[in-house]
Amino acid sequence: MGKITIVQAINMALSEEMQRDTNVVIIGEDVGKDGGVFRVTEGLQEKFGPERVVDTPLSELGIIGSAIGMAAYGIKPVVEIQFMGFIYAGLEQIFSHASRLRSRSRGRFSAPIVVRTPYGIGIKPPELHSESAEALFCHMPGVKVVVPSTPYNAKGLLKSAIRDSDPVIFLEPSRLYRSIKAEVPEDDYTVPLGKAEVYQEGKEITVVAWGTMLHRAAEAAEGFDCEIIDLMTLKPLDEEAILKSVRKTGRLVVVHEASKSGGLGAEISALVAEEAVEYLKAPILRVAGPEAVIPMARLEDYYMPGKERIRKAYEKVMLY
Amino acid sequence: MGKITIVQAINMALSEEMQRDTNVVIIGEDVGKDGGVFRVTEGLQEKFGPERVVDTPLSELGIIGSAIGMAAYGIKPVVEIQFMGFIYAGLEQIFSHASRLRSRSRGRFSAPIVVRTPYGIGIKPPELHSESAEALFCHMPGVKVVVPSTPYNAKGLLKSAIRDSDPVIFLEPSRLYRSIKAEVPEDDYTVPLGKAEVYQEGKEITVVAWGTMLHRAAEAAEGFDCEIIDLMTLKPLDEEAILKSVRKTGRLVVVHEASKSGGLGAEISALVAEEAVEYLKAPILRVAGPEAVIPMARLEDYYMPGKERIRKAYEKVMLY
Amino acid sequence: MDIIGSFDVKFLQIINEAGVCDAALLPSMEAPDLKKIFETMILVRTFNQRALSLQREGRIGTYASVLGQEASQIGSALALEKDDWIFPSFRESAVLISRGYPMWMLYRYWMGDERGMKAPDDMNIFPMSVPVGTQLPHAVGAAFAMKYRNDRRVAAVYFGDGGSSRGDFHEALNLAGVFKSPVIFLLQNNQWAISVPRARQTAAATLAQRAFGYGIPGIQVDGNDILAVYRATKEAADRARGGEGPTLIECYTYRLDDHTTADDASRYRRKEEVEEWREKEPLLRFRLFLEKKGLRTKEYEEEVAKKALEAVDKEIEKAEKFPPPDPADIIRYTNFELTARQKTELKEFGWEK
Amino acid sequence: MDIIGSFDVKFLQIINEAGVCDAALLPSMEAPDLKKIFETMILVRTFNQRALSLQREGRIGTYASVLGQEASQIGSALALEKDDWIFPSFRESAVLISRGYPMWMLYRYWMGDERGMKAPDDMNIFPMSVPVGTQLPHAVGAAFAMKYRNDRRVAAVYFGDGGSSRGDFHEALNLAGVFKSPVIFLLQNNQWAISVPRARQTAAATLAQRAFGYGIPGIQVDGNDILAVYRATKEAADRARGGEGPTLIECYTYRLDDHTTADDASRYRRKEEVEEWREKEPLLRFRLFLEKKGLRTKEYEEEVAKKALEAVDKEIEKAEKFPPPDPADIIRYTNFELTARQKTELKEFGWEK
Ligand SMILES: Cc1ncc(C[n+]2csc(CCOP(=O)(O)OP(=O)(O)O)c2C)c(N)n1
Ligand SMILES: Cc1ncc(C[n+]2csc(CCOP(=O)(O)OP(=O)(O)O)c2C)c(N)n1
Ligand SMILES: [Mg+2]
Ligand SMILES: [Mg+2]
Repeated sequence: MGKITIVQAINMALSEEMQRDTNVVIIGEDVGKDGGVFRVTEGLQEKFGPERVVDTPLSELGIIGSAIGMAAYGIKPVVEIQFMGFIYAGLEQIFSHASRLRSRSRGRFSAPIVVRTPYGIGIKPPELHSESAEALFCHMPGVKVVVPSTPYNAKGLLKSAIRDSDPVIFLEPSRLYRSIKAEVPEDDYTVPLGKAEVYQEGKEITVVAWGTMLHRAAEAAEGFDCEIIDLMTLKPLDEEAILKSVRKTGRLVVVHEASKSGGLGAEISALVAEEAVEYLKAPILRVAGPEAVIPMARLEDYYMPGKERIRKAYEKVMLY
Repeated sequence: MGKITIVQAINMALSEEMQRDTNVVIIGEDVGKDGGVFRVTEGLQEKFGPERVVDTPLSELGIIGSAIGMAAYGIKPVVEIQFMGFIYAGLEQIFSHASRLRSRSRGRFSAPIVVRTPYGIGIKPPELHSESAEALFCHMPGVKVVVPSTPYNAKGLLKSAIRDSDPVIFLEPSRLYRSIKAEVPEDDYTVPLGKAEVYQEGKEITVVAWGTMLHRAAEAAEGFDCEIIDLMTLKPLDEEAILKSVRKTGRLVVVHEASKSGGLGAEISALVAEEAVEYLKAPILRVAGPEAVIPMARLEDYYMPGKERIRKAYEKVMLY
Repeated sequence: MDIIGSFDVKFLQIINEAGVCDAALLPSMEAPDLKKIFETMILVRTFNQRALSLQREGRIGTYASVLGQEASQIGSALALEKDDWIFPSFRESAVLISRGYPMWMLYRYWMGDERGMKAPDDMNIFPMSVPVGTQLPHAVGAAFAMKYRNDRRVAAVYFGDGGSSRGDFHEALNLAGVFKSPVIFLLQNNQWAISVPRARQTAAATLAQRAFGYGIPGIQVDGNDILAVYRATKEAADRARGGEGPTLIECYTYRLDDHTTADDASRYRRKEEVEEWREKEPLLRFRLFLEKKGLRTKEYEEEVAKKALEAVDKEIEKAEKFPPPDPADIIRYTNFELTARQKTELKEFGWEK
Repeated sequence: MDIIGSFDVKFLQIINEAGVCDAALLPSMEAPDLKKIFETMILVRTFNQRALSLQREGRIGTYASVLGQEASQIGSALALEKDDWIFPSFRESAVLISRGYPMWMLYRYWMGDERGMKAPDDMNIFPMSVPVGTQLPHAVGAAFAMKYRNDRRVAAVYFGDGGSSRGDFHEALNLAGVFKSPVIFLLQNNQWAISVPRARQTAAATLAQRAFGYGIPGIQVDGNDILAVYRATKEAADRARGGEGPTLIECYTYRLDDHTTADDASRYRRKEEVEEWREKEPLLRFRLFLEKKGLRTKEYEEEVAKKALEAVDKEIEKAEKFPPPDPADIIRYTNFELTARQKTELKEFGWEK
């Protein structure tokens, strides 16, 4: 098999999981005949029928809310929200129900839904099509948050998410959807949730990133001895992986697209400031979006952390 | 005038602002005849009439969404959401609209609404009546987040919030509503947004807290030389106040009720790890709720950071 | 202008306030069925009265009384099958008790103990939903899954007139209509949402007429007439099981007590209104009906009351003797498996066994 | 069973597909008014066609065509007064152009420049709402404020059949009914929400009938009949100004183009359906009507087309010559005043002047 994109890898994961388990059902807007606005579910309705790949009304709250009931009943809904900017209508269902049903019923019920949504900056779309709001979900107990960065881990992580017993918010960096290609085994492999990966080994700077920013952070690393960690699961954090690396390098830079204030970079920084401060040789830097609304196409490139901004951070920590 | 509670101080602020500016309107569930479930708006409908103190259907999304239209038109809605756990239905309106209208319209329109809601743990209520989700709002650009801790600043901050040109989420610690009393001037004074206050001076540990936890942190400080900062405005952060104190003490403990992971403590810690790491003598500790759903009455006290947990943190940083 | 659609809103009553019934509409029920209904009503009322006094004594926390709504709740709950799924709001004690939910667990719940909401394995009863109206989509999803699995089951979801104002209501009914899901929307219109009267909740004359907007059947029933509620629910359930989709049932009833024990309804509603409704309350009417049927004797009633009180007292004892919850539970049920941080926290807080 | 309410759904058409009109329903309009309508339709169509080609040439970004919906948009927009407030979704170019919104700004917007949504000071036009349906409550709030201030104004909010499925729709209509706010809900039912056909959007036969559920008037109008849309909107506006509250108008029309330039509708809808609707499109019909009125001459039409093209070309030039936005704008408009962090960021990013 040739190299495939993340879109294709996710399609493959969905198809395989639907084949494997008749409980798996896809629901969302335009996921059926149209195959999704990014064509991620292309061909699946033909293969599995309209009972399993279900076009819905325009109803994010209703889709996520009913997925909770489906999951509690015992089927496995994989929800597609067309863009992350439209998940907000479903936040109450996620925060007040999906993430709490197990606790509220002391284990009698649970809502292991998967909510997939394209996310992040970089495709010059209309407003609210570039949200990078992962931090909201990372603060809420009871959900898992996953971001793939390559076709290989996209397939393996999504399969794990579908088999997981907790609700999983699966964020697909839309900028990477078709911009990277790689060989992806047709086997039934999984990539475990909750484990980060060392994307590139190094000795002097620990860099933590995910999704699109992982690749930017790696490009910017030329000339620096960076250990780059692909977080992959944003919640729960693989604390050990981060701490281990920082204890070695003594320097930490976190790179993300979202606004710096209260972004996930803060949690990673705080973890280190709490657990490994004595190893730090330099301030912990966060390269992130400014405290501002994510702009439309014309200004998009200015908002998103670029190679130069990332390199500056590497340079700065290396001054110490 | 005698000592009054936070409930009374807020009522006073509302009354004064309504007197001062006929544009100020209160809307929410049960705010009229009933005076609100905590009686914060008691007497206001009688004083200002049902056009200005408006009982609404059970409709958080609609209340917050229509407040945006009111504010854009030029009146000043002060929304009451009955408990913070019910604000989630309005998150899309806050995140996608209230906080972005100015940016989206490049200054032509804005939505300077005030959303007041009781928040936090400590009154042994039913489920979802103890939310402490301030971090969600602190991550979203364009809104301000305020938490009063005393009758005096409750009045002064709310008046500032009502006069502010940005949307303000005004979180009222329900545990403090009637548990502290103090003299509150009947004058028209304000307490500025964006400024923290040194609640207690000290030399060895900087403690940052807000709302209920401010008082806990202060009680726990006996025997320690703590400089306690009452944050008051959670967003935008008074970075200077925090950094100044940490540069002096070299130690930082942040105390909050919300789950530690991704809570506002992370941002405060990260700020210091970025700007003042060289002053740190000890790890930055966060005393916070566990990664779990806030429990109902029987387990509430276990969840909420107590004096002992806070003292342990003080002890620990003093080991360095 | 052409008329392209016409709708009638219907109202179902079987037993009127004088206890006189419309025999043509009477569900086929034998004496034991009727007695079971009566006994459930008494049991619920006893449970409820005791809950109110326990609250006053500080033995349970804030409690939401069902007084006045017994017909709407019990009538509908008894019309469903054992395997059907129930999605209650916080005011559905009567529904749960009708389904055999252990009363001691309900008391535990109102004591502020999550374990009270862990339904027994053989009861498909979701935890009570506190955020008003948010449970409706869950029922639609479960109903979707029932259909998907070809289980001939029904999902019944309870909510109030207040709940009908929330977006969740709209999206749930619309999705159910599109999916033709076997779900029954049991709107408990008790005329008040805390201090907000029905007329301020919406400008529509009835809530049943909302159904038209989703292309599904809707009906208003006399919610103080337990047989009318039973019949309407049964019909909706039969239709749902037959693949004909959802129904909205507006039970027109009244909240006779304060909103909860934390409320004081005299602040916002007239005493006379309450008194008027007290004369229409469901037990009064069902008693008259039983009397006319010759099923009501003084001894029988006394026996039922006594048994109910004994049963409830035993449940209270059980609830109060139940060991306190383990603080580790706070963390333990958040995720399926503990996260690294949760493990640390269990240790740090000294909650580990 | 008693019938406690009855509702009829009405349909308004004034000019039929053959261009024949029902004189009794015709709004009182002189030749110049009718010509203005026609000229606006041509201008909009020209704007739209040029937008589509600019997109193909990579000169603007993704664009949402209004082809087929001109009557629904222009007819309603022209029925409103200058001071009324408009709350558009992303497909309302025709509404904005009818109100005199600078076309170059619309092009800038579709080029991905927020400055295109800064309405001129004398136009109360909200920025287009991208999250579907979320703008409805804003209109209700503005209408509330109009009433509060005793301004005799109206808020008009535009949204689609898809938007009508969202909870925002429900809460907005319900609040408007309760508040009796002067708002007009202009539902553009163009039969599709991307690939989801109207019949899958809801099981209800019409969307107009939703109004009954909120106790407000609702009507379905032929959305390809510009005078019917005009009349219905005018009546609703008059009622609103007279203190009689909100109205739901379902404009029954059709999206003739792809959802946006990023879409390919041939994946999900039959060509024949589109062709059928093409025969009913609004301009065709209005032309026939004008012809019967003797207002349509070849020269006039050519003149109008030429002027429109010239106007649009000038606007495109203006849009393309407009200087690029300042990166500092990203931060500058977030809050009323810069926060400390924003100030730092402006410096750090080198965006400070
Ligand atoms: C979303 C939400 N908003 C507000 C509340 C606070 N609250 C609890 S019950 C209630 C009124 C509910 O009215 P209704 O739906 O008619 O049910 P009832 O209490 O009459 O049974 C309110 C406002 C809540 N629990 N959830
Ligand atoms: C809340 C939300 N969900 C999804 C989308 C993606 N999306 C954009 S337009 C559209 C369909 C809208 O249909 P309709 O409301 O009928 O308007 P139309 O496009 O037909 O004008 C969808 C799903 C969105 N913009 N907002
Ligand atoms: Mg009610
Ligand atoms: Mg449409």
